[in-house]
Amino acid sequence: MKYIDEFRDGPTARALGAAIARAAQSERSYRIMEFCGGHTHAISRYGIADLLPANLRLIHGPGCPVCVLPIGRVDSAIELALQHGVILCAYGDCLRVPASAQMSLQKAKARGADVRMVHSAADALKTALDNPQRQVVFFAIGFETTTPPTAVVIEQASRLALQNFTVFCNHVLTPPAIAHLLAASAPGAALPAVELDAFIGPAHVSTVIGSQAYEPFVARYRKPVVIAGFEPLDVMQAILMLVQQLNAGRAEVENQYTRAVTRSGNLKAQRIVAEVFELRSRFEWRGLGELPASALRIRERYAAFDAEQRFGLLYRPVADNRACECGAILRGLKQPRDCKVFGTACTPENPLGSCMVSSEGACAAHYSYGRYRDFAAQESA
Amino acid sequence: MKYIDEFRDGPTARALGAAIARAAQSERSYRIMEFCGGHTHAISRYGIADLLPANLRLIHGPGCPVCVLPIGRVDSAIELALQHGVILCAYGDCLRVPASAQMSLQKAKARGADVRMVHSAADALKTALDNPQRQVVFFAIGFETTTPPTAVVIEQASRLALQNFTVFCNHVLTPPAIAHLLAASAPGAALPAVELDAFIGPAHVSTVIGSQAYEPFVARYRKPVVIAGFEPLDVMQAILMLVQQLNAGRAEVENQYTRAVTRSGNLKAQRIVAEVFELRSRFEWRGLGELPASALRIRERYAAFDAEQRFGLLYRPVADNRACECGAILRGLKQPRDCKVFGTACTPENPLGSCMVSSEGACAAHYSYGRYRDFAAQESA
Amino acid sequence: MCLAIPVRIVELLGDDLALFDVGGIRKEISLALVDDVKVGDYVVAHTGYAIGKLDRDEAEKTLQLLASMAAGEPAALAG
Amino acid sequence: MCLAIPVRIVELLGDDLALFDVGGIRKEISLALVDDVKVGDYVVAHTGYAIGKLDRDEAEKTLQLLASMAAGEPAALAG
Amino acid sequence: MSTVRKAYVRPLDLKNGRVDMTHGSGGRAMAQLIDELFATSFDNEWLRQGNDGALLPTAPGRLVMATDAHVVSPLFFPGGDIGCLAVHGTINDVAMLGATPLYLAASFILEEGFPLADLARIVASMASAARDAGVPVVTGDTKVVERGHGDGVFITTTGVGSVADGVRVSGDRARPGDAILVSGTLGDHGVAIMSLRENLGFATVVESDTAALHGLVAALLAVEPDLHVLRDPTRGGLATTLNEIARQSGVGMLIEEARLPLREAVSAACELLGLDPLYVANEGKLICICAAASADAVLAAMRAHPLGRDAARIGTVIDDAQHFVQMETAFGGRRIVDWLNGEQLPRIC
Amino acid sequence: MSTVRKAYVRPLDLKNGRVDMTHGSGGRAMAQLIDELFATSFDNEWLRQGNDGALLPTAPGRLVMATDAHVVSPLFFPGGDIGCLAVHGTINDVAMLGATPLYLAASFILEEGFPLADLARIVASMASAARDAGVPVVTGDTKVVERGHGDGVFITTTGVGSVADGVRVSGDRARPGDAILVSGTLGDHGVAIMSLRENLGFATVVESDTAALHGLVAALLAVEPDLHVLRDPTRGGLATTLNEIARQSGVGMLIEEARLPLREAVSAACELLGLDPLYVANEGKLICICAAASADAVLAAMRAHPLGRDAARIGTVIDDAQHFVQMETAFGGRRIVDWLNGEQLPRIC
Ligand code: SF4
Ligand code: SF4
Ligand SMILES: [Mg+2]
Ligand SMILES: [Mg+2]
Ligand SMILES: [Mg+2]
Ligand SMILES: [Mg+2]
Ligand SMILES: [Mg+2]
Ligand SMILES: [Mg+2]
Ligand SMILES: [Mg+2]
Ligand SMILES: [Mg+2]
Ligand SMILES: [Mg+2]
Ligand SMILES: [Mg+2]
Repeated sequence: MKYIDEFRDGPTARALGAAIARAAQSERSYRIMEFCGGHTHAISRYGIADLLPANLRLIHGPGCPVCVLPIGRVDSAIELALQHGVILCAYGDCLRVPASAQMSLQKAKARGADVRMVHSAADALKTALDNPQRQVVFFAIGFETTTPPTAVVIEQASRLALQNFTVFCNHVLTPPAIAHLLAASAPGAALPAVELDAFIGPAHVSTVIGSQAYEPFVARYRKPVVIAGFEPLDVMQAILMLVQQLNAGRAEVENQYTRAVTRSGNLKAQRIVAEVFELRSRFEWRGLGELPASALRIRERYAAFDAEQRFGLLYRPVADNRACECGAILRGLKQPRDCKVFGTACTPENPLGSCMVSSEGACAAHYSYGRYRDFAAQESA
Repeated sequence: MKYIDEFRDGPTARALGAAIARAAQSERSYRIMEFCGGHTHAISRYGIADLLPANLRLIHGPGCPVCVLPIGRVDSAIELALQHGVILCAYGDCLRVPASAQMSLQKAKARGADVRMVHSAADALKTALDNPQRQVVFFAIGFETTTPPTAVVIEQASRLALQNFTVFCNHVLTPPAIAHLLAASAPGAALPAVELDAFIGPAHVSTVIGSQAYEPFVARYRKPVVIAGFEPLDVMQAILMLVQQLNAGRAEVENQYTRAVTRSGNLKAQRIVAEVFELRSRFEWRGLGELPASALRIRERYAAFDAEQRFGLLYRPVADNRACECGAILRGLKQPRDCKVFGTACTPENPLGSCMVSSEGACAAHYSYGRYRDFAAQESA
Repeated sequence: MCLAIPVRIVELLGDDLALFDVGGIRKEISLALVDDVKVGDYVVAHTGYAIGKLDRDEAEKTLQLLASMAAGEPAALAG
Repeated sequence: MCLAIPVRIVELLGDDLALFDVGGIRKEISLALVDDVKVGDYVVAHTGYAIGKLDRDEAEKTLQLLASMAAGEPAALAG
Repeated sequence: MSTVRKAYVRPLDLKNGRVDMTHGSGGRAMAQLIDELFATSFDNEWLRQGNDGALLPTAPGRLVMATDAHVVSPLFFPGGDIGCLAVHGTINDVAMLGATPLYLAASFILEEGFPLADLARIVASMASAARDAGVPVVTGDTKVVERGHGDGVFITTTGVGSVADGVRVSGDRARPGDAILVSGTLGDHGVAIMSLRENLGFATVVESDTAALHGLVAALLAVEPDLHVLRDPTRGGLATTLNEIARQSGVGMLIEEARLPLREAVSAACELLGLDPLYVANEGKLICICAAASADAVLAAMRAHPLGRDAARIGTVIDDAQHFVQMETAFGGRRIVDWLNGEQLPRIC
Repeated sequence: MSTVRKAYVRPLDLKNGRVDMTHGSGGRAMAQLIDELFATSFDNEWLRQGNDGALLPTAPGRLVMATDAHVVSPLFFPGGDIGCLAVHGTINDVAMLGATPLYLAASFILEEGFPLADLARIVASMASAARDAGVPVVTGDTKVVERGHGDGVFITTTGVGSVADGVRVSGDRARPGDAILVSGTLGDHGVAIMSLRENLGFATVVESDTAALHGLVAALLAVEPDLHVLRDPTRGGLATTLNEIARQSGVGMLIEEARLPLREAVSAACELLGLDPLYVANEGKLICICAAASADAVLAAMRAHPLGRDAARIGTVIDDAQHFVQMETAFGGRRIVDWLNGEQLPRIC
């Protein structure tokens, strides 16, 4: 596939790995967080860590919309489907996300909930048009990449004056989350954390919001950010660029993913998002807790399409499992294998913490792609 | 089973058969019509004809509510289910009755119609209570026996002010049909017919309407009627009683079925029927054509429960198959085997005429129970 | 044919409903169309409704008559 | 991870809709979030929407840079 | 460094859990369902092989193979459930060719949302029926369909058996003069099922007769190896099964109503619903047609077996170019007992 | 007196007719469906016996028995339909034990309202697949469920086969050092199916690879009678099947991503939907594990067969107490290829 396969070339990767190893100064360490689950996925799936020098550590960030979805929000989605009897349209990613009491949308479906998997917000709107006698709710999740399509269908529903279509909005924002992690890992922060040296910045989020969006906190925290595509060579190139910035003592926003990201981003998408959504004052992120100004809600003028308003949903937060070390893992203090329940009580089938929920979470990625290393390490020990 | 098994005793039957043979005068013939399908069924199933003398002939009448249901009425029921999307509650007997274009309620169900088999009018009412968001129509068929339960549920629905329950009324009356057959077989009638000598009168119809109901036309046409139960010994006793009346030149209404039939019938049932229903000026009977004052419709004061009114049903009559000899068979002129299509194009699976529709019709009874005789006769010929 | 059979009432359930038994089968029936039915009575059951009572004396008389007809007793056969 | 891949637009269907091709797979996509897309353009497809255009010149530049980095060319590696 | 712990899988929740789509995905959830429920319940050396099929010893004699899908509703009924029925039904079809049933294969189509507790009950019943019959379930398959695309559970079982030399049972071997025997009362299964149907429901003591008949067959073959026909009168009842055999053998039949074994409650239920018990299904009865000369011995062997206590000789095979099944009524008349026409629906008239 | 005419039955309306409840009643309508459709299409001497099971010749060698329920949706897809799939699927499970498939049993669960024209098309496809494979459908069963309690048609097939002496294929025989081969491109069937799914639909040239593999297996056994493991990577794909075998044999595996045969359109569809082609179903591919010494000969035999043209040696069995399947990525890294977790659903993130 054009513009995909070229960025997965093995020989180039190995050469790039060698170049990174050469560039990395042996006397120092490089602690780089890839914010996005997409990068986590690429790193795990292609085994990128095997190509990197030992003193360069990748720390998996929380940039996976499914992982950060709080249990209470999934509970509300299930409530919509089971108690309010709506047709709930959801992305495939959401179906197995655990809710309270061992439920999930998939299990709710087995109990009679009318849950329909969609692959596009447009399919949800179409479901509403096809079922005029039913209430249809679109369970909208995702970062800035996924928000514009939701905005488009809300506007279309408004133009069509649909009476049976609403959106349960769970869209979250990337920059506040990165800022939160930087604040937490900064010297003197409230929580203990490994200091992060640099960030690999989001790919498609940046396509929409532009590289500009990261400039303020790069300036504030003086940590380099390189926006990178999700292909493995993109990630390796970004790592090399970050090593070079760190070696040179620079802290800039650089853009590796120039083929799809500009400084200002997709203005048309930004406009329609601004038209339909506004900032929430605070929003709970699973694994991170409540973050201020980190999510969107539907504006008053589109209130007729807001499922939270139409169905009077009350948010009930659900505490994370006490054994879960996700927080420490996200802050770079621990590794998945340091969690007592990793791979035993907590597995992808029965995740206890947010990092085990989607294959992009740090624990799930390690479980699904990397846990053989724990055994190998143990045997050689 | 008490009051059932005793009336099926074989030795008594044979003795009774001998008594009938002794009583029947060899120089004359006895042409007796059993009006009811119930009697037809008993005669065929128990092989009663084998026990009767050759000069006593039983002619099967039209007393089978399914057989006389015109195609157009079944078409309307299907229209209710398929076009109006109602839940159509029907007795099991109706499901396979052929409608136009090779349809039937059973085939309509296969095409998505919501047709539910009920065994009681009360079940239809319950279906309406259980499905408040759906329109429920009860496809009411039957003679005077089956009409009172329909009246009961219409009254109940009215008391409950149900908005989603109506009845598609196809209830027909026995005395006008018998009168029609007597008129047709009387000397000088418009249509050729074998003159009938006597009638076996209905069992359970008479439980409701009483033996009195037959007195007027017995007086007018001077043909004896003996009301008989549906057990085989009841039928044989009634035959003997008719032979005796004919031998004596009497023409009276006699009651063999005294254990369940009185002269005035069930007054309570008659009252509620009169409360809910009124006479239709005319109604089509399949195989017999339009008969005046031979069926019931729902009174104006219960119009809210009349499916014909609520759904604006228009009756479209459908002509019987031209090859069909049902008319001649019902009038005693022909036998099923005289019909060119009997057992070939017309079978219980694919009935062309009304007599083949239910196992109580003359042709169906002969097909299902008696057709071996045609072959036996042919071989011995 | 107006399928109807004699069944024995074994329990009155109130609200015009009763339980009947026939040959070991028990089922509910509506008494809305008949009056004064008692436990032990036989009624004629059709589509879940009692459409009339069964007169046990008359039934016995008919059976006796059948028996004597079958026995060829002249009285019974006298038209 | 915001699953999105570059796809080639092969037909404009009007009404902000287009048909794309990727590796022999063809599917509809909405162009509601992008302007001035022509047949032959590559867009970044996410959940059935083009969320941006793919700049082919920049892609080639990146590939060249990767090749020279891999070749260990000092210019490419100079931070 | 932390120790590495063995992967732990939360056991199936057989109390409150439900089937979901993952149980049919081919992945870990399916493997778990198979391990914890099916393999545990049916346990035998062939299933333990863990392959997609079973490798079995060489079978002696001619092979017999029979399959039946079981779709009964309700799933649980007086006297049994779909599980034991699925075992008995196929064992019987194998046995009706005079074969010794050796192995069963079982395939499950589960509806999303089906309670695991019900599934466990059904599988336990199947396993115990298979154990009692001595016929192991050696291979299987599980699929899950979306809610509204199935009906709880469908079970298809396939049986393989082996026929001893000298045995030649087949539906085309009825000859005029042969005796027709039936192994017991008719219609019990169908009436037990109907007693639970919505809108029909009645209380009754009638239980399904579901049973594995291969033991009875073996007992009959022991007294007469040359039985002509064996068949279980399931769907369509005695009437349809006799018509099938008559057509297959090109003969007629004459049965006597007075000799048909019938429970009073079955007769009563049929009276009430306007059904004919000759068309009501049986799941633990067989029809046996054999030379008239051996009829007494075969009947005696039937009656000596617990599943044949109420056996009766009900009629005779006759010559008839039309292949009619005729019946001498208890009443003294005669009539055809025809094929089932359509399906037998409760009637009111 | 009128002459008596032979009973005439209106033939099935295979153009506009639909399945209704009478087709499963056991009566005349069912007999007609079986006569005019099933018996005619599958015609063979065993089916013609007309019994509820088939009486077959004595089978040589050890027996193999395998069963699969087929519930695919949509019923018709590029490259095939549920009919040929049901034949191939079970033949393959039999063949994967090194057996020669001999006979098939087929049981149908039809949904009321299913168009007879579709059923006829499916049965014709089944019959032609069985004929092409030389494996007759010798017995069957038909049930009808009410509308909304099924999904058009479900077909369970069961196969019986026979294993030659010296052949010992089984999932527990993979040994460290063995070579792992795959007979062709991965994921074709799953992608062909997904291309027609509502809300996913895309146009593609990818066709299902559905095929009967017993001929290929025979060709492999001809060059190496001691193949260790054969298995068709159906539900759960290559990844899950390798994990199954690793667990069964108590070994690990190491495969090389660069050697996996994959069509570009399959890769593209997987990129688009966020799926991993290693977990996508195949219906005409097999995994073969054999001693490293015979790997070249076996691979050559595969490639010489029309169904193995794209065959590849993809990896090696290794010693691993954890039974992990690991993969050397094309990129040069290494990762686990785990069991399928849940079901593979299209993702957006
Ligand atoms: S293994 Fe589970 S519980 Fe432990 S840190 Fe990871 S997600 Fe949390
Ligand atoms: S056989 Fe059919 S067409 Fe002929 S008279 Fe009877 S019902 Fe009419
Ligand atoms: Mg069978
Ligand atoms: Mg069977
Ligand atoms: Mg059978
Ligand atoms: Mg299988
Ligand atoms: Mg259901
Ligand atoms: Mg199998
Ligand atoms: Mg298989
Ligand atoms: Mg397999
Ligand atoms: Mg069968
Ligand atoms: Mg359906």
